[in-house]
Amino acid sequence: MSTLHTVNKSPFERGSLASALAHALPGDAVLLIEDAVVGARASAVKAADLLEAAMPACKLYVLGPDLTARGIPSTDVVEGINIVDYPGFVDLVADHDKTQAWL
Amino acid sequence: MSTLHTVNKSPFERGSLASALAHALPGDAVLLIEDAVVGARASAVKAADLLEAAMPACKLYVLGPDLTARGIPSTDVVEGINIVDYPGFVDLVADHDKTQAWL
Amino acid sequence: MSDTKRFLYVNRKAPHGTIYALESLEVVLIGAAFEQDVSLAFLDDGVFQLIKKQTTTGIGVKNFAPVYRALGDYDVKKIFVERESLEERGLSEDDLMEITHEDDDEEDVSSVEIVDRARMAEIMAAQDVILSF
Amino acid sequence: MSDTKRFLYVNRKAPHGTIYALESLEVVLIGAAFEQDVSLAFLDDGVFQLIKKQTTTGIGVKNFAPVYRALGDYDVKKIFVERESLEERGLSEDDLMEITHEDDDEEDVSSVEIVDRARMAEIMAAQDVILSF
Amino acid sequence: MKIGVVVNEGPYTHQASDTAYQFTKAALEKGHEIFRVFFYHDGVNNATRLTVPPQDERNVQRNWSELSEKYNLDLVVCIAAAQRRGILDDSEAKRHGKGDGAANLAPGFRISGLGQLIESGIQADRLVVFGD
Amino acid sequence: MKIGVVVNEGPYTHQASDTAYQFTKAALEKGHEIFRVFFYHDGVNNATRLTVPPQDERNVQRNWSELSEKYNLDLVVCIAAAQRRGILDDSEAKRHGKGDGAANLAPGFRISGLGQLIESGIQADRLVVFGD
Repeated sequence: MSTLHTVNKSPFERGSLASALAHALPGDAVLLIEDAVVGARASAVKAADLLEAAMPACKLYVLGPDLTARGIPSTDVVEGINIVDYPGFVDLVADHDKTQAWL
Repeated sequence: MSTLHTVNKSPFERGSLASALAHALPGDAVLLIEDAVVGARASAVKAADLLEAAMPACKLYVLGPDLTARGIPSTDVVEGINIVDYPGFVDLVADHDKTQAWL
Repeated sequence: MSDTKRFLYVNRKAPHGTIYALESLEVVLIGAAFEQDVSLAFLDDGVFQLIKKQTTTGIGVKNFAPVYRALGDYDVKKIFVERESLEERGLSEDDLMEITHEDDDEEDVSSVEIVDRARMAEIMAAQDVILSF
Repeated sequence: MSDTKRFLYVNRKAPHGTIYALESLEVVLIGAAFEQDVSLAFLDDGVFQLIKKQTTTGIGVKNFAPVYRALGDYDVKKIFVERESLEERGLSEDDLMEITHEDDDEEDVSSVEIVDRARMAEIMAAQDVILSF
Repeated sequence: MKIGVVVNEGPYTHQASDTAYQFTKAALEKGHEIFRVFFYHDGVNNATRLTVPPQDERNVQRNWSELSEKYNLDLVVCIAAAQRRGILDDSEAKRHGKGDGAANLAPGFRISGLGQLIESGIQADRLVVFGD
Repeated sequence: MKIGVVVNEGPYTHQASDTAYQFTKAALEKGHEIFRVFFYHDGVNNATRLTVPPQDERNVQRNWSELSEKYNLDLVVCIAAAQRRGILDDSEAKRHGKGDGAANLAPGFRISGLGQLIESGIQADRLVVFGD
């Protein structure tokens, strides 16, 4: 039973990313969408550390259109995080047994 | 020029209380309302430390009706924080040169 | 294949400042009629929803806290509260309202189980449907 | 007594995930017609509003970022960005879009000033009216 | 003292509107003048006359409308924010072809521009903002 | 695969509704079945036909209505949440005496009970929630 966790808030202002990562189990995936994508930047060391610690037990993803909207180049995304588009988001939902939104 | 800062979010989930306290100047007042009142509990040590460090430079207040709504007894409020009601909130607004909401 | 699914309602938000806690509870009550395997999880600021003696007269909004105590009547018997979330907020089980249901011998037993974070993660993982608000 | 007041618009929220940044900017543009002493403050996640090269086509929402660059035309010349907020997010002045206005000699000069937290607190304290969204 | 109030969130979902109401009521009862209550962002949703809250809950819109009537309070809804969210008065509903009777602005509220918010800041001695 | 979608926030203020729309559209284009889109909390505000967004912005309500028409998508608005926030269909508007023409529910949406959300959870293979 694998879970896709979605997080949509900036880790600099909210605790939802930390909480999601603390509850994700090996084999789960975590997808950053909306304002949460600002946490995927490699140059944001504190958030990047949090994400790197979660890998490789969990697979991490970030929604590309949300990165582009916020002016974050793919070159500045933490290594190991996969960038997906909306169809990719749909595939992630289909590929995991359930989805949990960390609102 | 004194300022009344209002904070309305829980310090356990948001950064607004920390940010408000980091920008309040001596002589300013900080009023906790709505969900922010959960941070005024003496038994919540981490948040209480943050508030105690801000005193006595700043005066701290908490909105009583919001405490009662959340089941927090006045005996569990950090020492030195004054409990006010809505008319007291109005007085605080009148007594300071301006109000800044940390939304 | 059985039509019974494991439903988990996840509550992570403080009450009264926003309506999520109240409207989440409304889903739980309606959902009870569907005879699924229902659990409730309270973690992060969601633990404040279960604090004793909430009285909202002063802020003029509806007090829905008593509804939690009636959950047993709706056959909602599994309420999980995360220990670390309580501790980080300086709360203990004594600060929470008592929520009970009748067991098979018609004895009132507590519906609330305090679980640690690792156990909460397992509980979440074991569900079919997770609703968060 | 003069009718001119010092107005500060405080921006603490990330753009696009919520509408606050866009609608805050709409107030600034309308407010410019009132000839008050206007400043903008960007701190906490608000600094993300000024990041270069935002392109919102992919998420289907309006891209208002270019409007910041036009603020000079509205006589909005004082834009303060908090250094600590940038640093905590691994950002530097180079990541921010260039926003300029014409000085008295019709030279384009930067409207953006990076200030530390202590200075930001002083700037806030010196205002008559603070609008936050 | 002359106080301006700003409400940035809609009814029920956020406590902001309730807190703003309690604050405004207390200020009026203390004899202060409320220069204006300005509704912005989702705050415009406080002004719909179509809400039908449960019997055992407060009626946020009616609270504001009644306060407005009692104290001749100026309740202003931002036109740009209102159009985005579907709050229209008679002339707006007509202008945008929404049909007869479609206007949903509640009694006591009026729709106007953002300039009214700036004016609050200029004219009032204090401006107090309630939001998320 | 059969997917249920839940939208907990209103249009424009939060990106949730936009993300849900892009997700739903992508799922349909990939050939998945969307069992239902359920609008709860402020999400019910996506269903007002009275919005008049600026010309250079997307029309969130129309996006949903058009997607519903193209794919025969079931867009369900929670009745309890809708009544709190002033979203009414013809029969609700009549029942509560809001006057002729007051109904503001947009084409393609229907109002129903919370049971429809639970049913989504039971019937769909996946349930995806978008909110604040």
